[in-house]
Amino acid sequence: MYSRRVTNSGAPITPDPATRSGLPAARLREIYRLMALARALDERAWILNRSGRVHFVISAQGHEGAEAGICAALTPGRDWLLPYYRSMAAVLAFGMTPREVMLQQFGRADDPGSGGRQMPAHYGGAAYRIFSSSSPVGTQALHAAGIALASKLRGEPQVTTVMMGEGAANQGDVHEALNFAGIHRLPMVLLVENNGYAISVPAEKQVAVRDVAVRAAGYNMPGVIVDGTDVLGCYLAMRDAVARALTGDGPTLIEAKVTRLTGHSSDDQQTKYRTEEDLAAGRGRDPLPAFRDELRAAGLLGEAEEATLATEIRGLVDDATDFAEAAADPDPATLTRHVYAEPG
Amino acid sequence: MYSRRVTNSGAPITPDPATRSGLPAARLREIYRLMALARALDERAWILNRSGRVHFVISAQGHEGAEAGICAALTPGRDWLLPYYRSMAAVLAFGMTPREVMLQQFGRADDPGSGGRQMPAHYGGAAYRIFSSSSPVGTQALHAAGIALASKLRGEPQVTTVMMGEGAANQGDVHEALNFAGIHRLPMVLLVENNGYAISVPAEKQVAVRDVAVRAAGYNMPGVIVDGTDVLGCYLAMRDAVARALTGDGPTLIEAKVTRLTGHSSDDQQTKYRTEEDLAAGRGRDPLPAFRDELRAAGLLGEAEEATLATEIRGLVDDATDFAEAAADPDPATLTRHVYAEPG
Amino acid sequence: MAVRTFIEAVREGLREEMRRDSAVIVLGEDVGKKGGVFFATDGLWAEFGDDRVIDTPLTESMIAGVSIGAAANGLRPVAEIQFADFIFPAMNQIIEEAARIRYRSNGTYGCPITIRAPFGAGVHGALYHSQSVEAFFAHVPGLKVVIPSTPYDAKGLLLSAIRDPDPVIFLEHKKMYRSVRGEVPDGEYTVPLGRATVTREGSRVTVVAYGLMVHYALDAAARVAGEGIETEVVDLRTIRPLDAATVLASVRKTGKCLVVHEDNRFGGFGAEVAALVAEEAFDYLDGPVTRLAGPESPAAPYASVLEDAFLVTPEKIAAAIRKLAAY
Amino acid sequence: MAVRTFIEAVREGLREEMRRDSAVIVLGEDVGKKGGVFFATDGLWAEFGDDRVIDTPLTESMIAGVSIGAAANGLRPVAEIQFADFIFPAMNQIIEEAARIRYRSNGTYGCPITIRAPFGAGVHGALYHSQSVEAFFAHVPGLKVVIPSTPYDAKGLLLSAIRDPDPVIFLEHKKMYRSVRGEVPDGEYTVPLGRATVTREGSRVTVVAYGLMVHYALDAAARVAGEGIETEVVDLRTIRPLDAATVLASVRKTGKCLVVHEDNRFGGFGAEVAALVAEEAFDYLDGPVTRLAGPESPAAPYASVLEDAFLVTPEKIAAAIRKLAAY
Ligand SMILES: Cc1ncc(C[n+]2csc(CCOP(=O)(O)OP(=O)(O)O)c2C)c(N)n1
Ligand SMILES: Cc1ncc(C[n+]2csc(CCOP(=O)(O)OP(=O)(O)O)c2C)c(N)n1
Ligand SMILES: [Mg+2]
Ligand SMILES: [Mg+2]
Repeated sequence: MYSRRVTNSGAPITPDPATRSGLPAARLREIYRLMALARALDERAWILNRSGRVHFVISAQGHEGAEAGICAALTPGRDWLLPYYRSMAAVLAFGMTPREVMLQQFGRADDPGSGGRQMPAHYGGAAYRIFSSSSPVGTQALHAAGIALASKLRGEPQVTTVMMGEGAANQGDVHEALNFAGIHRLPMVLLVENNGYAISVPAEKQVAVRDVAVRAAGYNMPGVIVDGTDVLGCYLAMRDAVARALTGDGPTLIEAKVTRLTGHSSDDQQTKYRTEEDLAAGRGRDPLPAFRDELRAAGLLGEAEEATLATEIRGLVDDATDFAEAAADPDPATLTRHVYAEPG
Repeated sequence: MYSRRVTNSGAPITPDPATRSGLPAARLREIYRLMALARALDERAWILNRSGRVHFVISAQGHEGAEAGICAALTPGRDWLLPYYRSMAAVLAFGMTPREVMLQQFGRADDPGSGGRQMPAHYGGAAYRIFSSSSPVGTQALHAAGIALASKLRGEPQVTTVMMGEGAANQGDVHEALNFAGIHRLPMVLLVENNGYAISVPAEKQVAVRDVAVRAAGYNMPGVIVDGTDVLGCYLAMRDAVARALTGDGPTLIEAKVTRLTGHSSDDQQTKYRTEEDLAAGRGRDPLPAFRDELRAAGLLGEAEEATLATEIRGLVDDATDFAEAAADPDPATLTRHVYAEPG
Repeated sequence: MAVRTFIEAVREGLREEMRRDSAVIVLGEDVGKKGGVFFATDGLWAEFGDDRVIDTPLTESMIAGVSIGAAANGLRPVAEIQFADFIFPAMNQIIEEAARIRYRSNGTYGCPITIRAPFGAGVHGALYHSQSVEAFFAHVPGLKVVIPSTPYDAKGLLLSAIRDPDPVIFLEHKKMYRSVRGEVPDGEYTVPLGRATVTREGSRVTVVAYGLMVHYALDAAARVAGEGIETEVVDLRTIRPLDAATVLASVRKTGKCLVVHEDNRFGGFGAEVAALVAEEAFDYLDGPVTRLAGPESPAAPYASVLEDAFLVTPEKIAAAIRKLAAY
Repeated sequence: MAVRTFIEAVREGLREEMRRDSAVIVLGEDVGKKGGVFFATDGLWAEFGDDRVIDTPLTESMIAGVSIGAAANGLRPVAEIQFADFIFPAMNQIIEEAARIRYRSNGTYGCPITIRAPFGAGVHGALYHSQSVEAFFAHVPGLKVVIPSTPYDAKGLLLSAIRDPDPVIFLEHKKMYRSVRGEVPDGEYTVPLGRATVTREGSRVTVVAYGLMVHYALDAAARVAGEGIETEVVDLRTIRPLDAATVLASVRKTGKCLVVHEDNRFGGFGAEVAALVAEEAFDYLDGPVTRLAGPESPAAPYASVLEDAFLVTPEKIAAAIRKLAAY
């Protein structure tokens, strides 16, 4: 319902993006910029890893479209975000800077989420209402429900969005969170980014159904399936979900069909368990060129703008990298600080 | 689909029970006998509790119809049962004797499930393929999936049935079990006995949906709703589920709408949280008289038979009570035995 | 000052703190209309309503996880786990999440939640309504673990726990709920977390205990007093952080230490106390640090004869004191 | 006899046992085609297929719970928890179910499952890929907890664990996977559960350790040997049941005991060893039973400087030995 209609030839026949989304051209370009920036930071992280300058990368490549579209319907500052390790685009949308992203990637003292204590891509930022994320998957669904419960009890108009993969969605905690959210009609959205794999395990071996979204009916909430390469489709689905949340109509489960363009992480060789056809099909579902072409076709993105944007982003990524690489490590003397609240 | 069609007056207009179920009259009377026996044992347990002879009772009254109907489609000796504390009718159907039920109620050394180590109604019986049950609710769903997995891997025609309340069904373990069972098409049936309460918490505060059965769609299995006062409707639903299980078509979730005729347990006063109307409505949904009337109406149960049956059951309950009350307590010297396997 | 049962003190503490601070909510199974299976929350739902007294689904991980999120967004949740035996589904949320949020966020997020749970044997609860779970939580940096032994401490420590900026596991021995009474001041007062107290002074043997075992230790101390054995009883009250100074001061005085708990001995909390004393008071010890604990079986069986055999009793404690005193 | 890495020994043990006993299955996340994130199960899926090497959903409670059921119906499941840090969602199934099934059924049902999990820090795994979890399980009656330190023991103990009629938690320190090599006989042999071994004989100080810390203790012992301190190193190998006799015999000989582990100290497994020694070898002690353990922070932080500060090292162990020897 939210997805781009296509001709038999596969070419989109939707109205132009601005009309379809009701978003001004500048905003659409911002969304594209966010995706391109996330991609560029992610690609740089891999280079840093392969050249031995960072220990670990877990990548957002292929997931940026869904997250950028979803976040375009949210209000940073007002709303809460519970990201996961592929939420690079989302945390940028919520205000995290490229420098902060790189500080986290390098594990420096000024990493806003953990001060260098957590692995890369374990985002958090109190200044942005991005809750601290951990590694055990799925737990954040319950935190989101708790945050949304507090919003509801205080009558505060506030939407809480929690993100995870389709594998994580099978954890008992997610079932319990959706049940609680459904009962209390909480202002919350669960975004399941279904890339078809949990590391090496294909969806058919870890999810009993093709579409995680069908589970929403078991919790008395709408379950919406969107195409993660259709950025504005994701936006429109989220716009409705946000409206429901703010008007007391309760939670929504949105499943975005995305692709994982890289191995699970820098420690994983996906060629060991994925066929070349499968990988090629994945590459064909890259949201970045898809959205770029959409804007181009609508004359919203010209060669000049693309060139300027590319230069700007290169500059931002270089700056963030140099800044973070030169930044100070945590002080070993702080090893046992903040286990408990500190006096004063 | 399985339920008795009713006229506007509410009177059933189904064919006679034998025709409807395809079960011979003798078998139908057996099912009734099982329900009546379970009820009588349960009522006796309350008397023993109120007279201070047993510490605790957790009652099956109101749940017997669903369990008797379900178990009528199973093959004790071949199939596995994972009961819960309201599964008195089910464990009797699987072969447990009234004496054994009472030994468990009194916590005697010869209690087949735990040798007096577990609370009443924590059933188990290796001789009957009744797996050992614990108190933490919902955990048994995963054990059932594991048992069914072993049956499947060995190619053994064997159905595993696991029972629990609607409250327990919200536990993460149940979600994980259904997901695994759905993926592997396991020969397993989950019976959710929905009595509308988890102790004092009404279903609307603990289950986001009216019908737990709708969740089955999220695990790629049929979800069937049956009326727990319609014993044969339960039987017919289970007959189909067993057929699916044995032909490799995978698991089924059956939700039986039942009523809890007593407080949650002998420690609970349900009048504190249930209205008189609610309680009266519950009493109106007692499966025992409903099935009795069905058999009477079809001429399958005459006054003479009822009288004989009543006498037989009273005798069995008296015998079981006297036997169990006189039976030996566990030997305190065995306190730390069977923590680990014992040599030999 | 009114005399109250242990459970009344808990209830009073909850009610007063909810009146004082509108951010405090109570959530758990049957905590609403029913008032909890032990009635710890009786009357709260009537006074504070559905929003602040939440009957949850039968899902412990949800109870802990939702509390964590609600605390991150400004509330002060007090969760009830109906029986400590049922806290295990919430282990991941408590240990991996609640306990680590402050550390992993480098102090930028906290987790001010209190999780109450009745524990312990002696009420025919059998294997799954009798367990002691303190050792699992006492080991975890980031958690605080409180186990009061008197109505006065129960209320005062509960208020401190609710106001504490970090997650507190608050364990109540269910056998004390109605059997233990004591004076409880009306109105607001707190007992600080992390402070043990010497409940009885003595010179020959130190007995370290918490919760119900403190009462049994006092009973045992009275029994052996007649025999001229002066026993000092230390009530830990909080087991994490442990008040090492009070324990060590006592043992340095008596030279003998007996640690008592109902939980099984191997890897139980008594091991930490014994190891601490053995290392820090080595030069003062006139006898081996001794542990008296429940048997190595999973909680108390149902049959009364088995449960009786399982329980740590004043008699057993007295015998252990005599043995140690005679060393 | 071939020289193998630790992980190769684990893999070989699994393969040989699966060939020997068709009831043995392996299940866990990514154990199939990928062969596990550390390749412990590499090649098993190709040899034994989908039925016996099962890639599970990302659900640890399911992994443990399904193993319990499968074992009840005749299989011998060997479950892999991808990282020990992720075992907490399975706590309820492991502690409340697996550990208690035999006891609660009065011996009529058993639970012959093995749960393997890589644990420990030192590989930049940060807070959630570095944890030590042994203390939680060592406390639980009904469980056995095995922590090998050599490839030889890894294979021999794994075979014993799989064949054991009770649930075994089998913990592998991930830093040893490729860094530790040793001779491993081809074919079938077992190392009995519950037996410690004296890895180095000495007269002045006993160091009790397990897993990676055994190697660090031996390194430290070599360092102080030059200074005339003869250190005895006891490798526990199984921490529940604990081989108290071997530990006590060593301490009664040396009179000094240092317990080492990477897990944080408070309520850690070292407390049990220290408490045991302090009580059972009291008359033989010439110095305080000492514990050297990880700091009271939730596992190892990511930044190398912090991780390095966190780790227990041979240097730290040597320093502790010197201090104790000098006592
Ligand atoms: C509780 C838990 N178990 C295992 C892991 C290890 N692990 C990290 S990511 C991952 C796969 C996640 O797959 P999915 O949820 O689909 O997200 P994706 O990586 O595909 O975006 C696994 C198994 C973990 N982090 N947490
Ligand atoms: C994990 C766990 N939490 C709490 C309890 C305490 N408890 C026992 S029965 C029960 C309610 C169960 O309700 P439901 O599942 O609907 O079954 P019913 O009793 O209604 O048949 C609760 C909360 C428990 N046994 N296990
Ligand atoms: Mg995925
Ligand atoms: Mg119910």
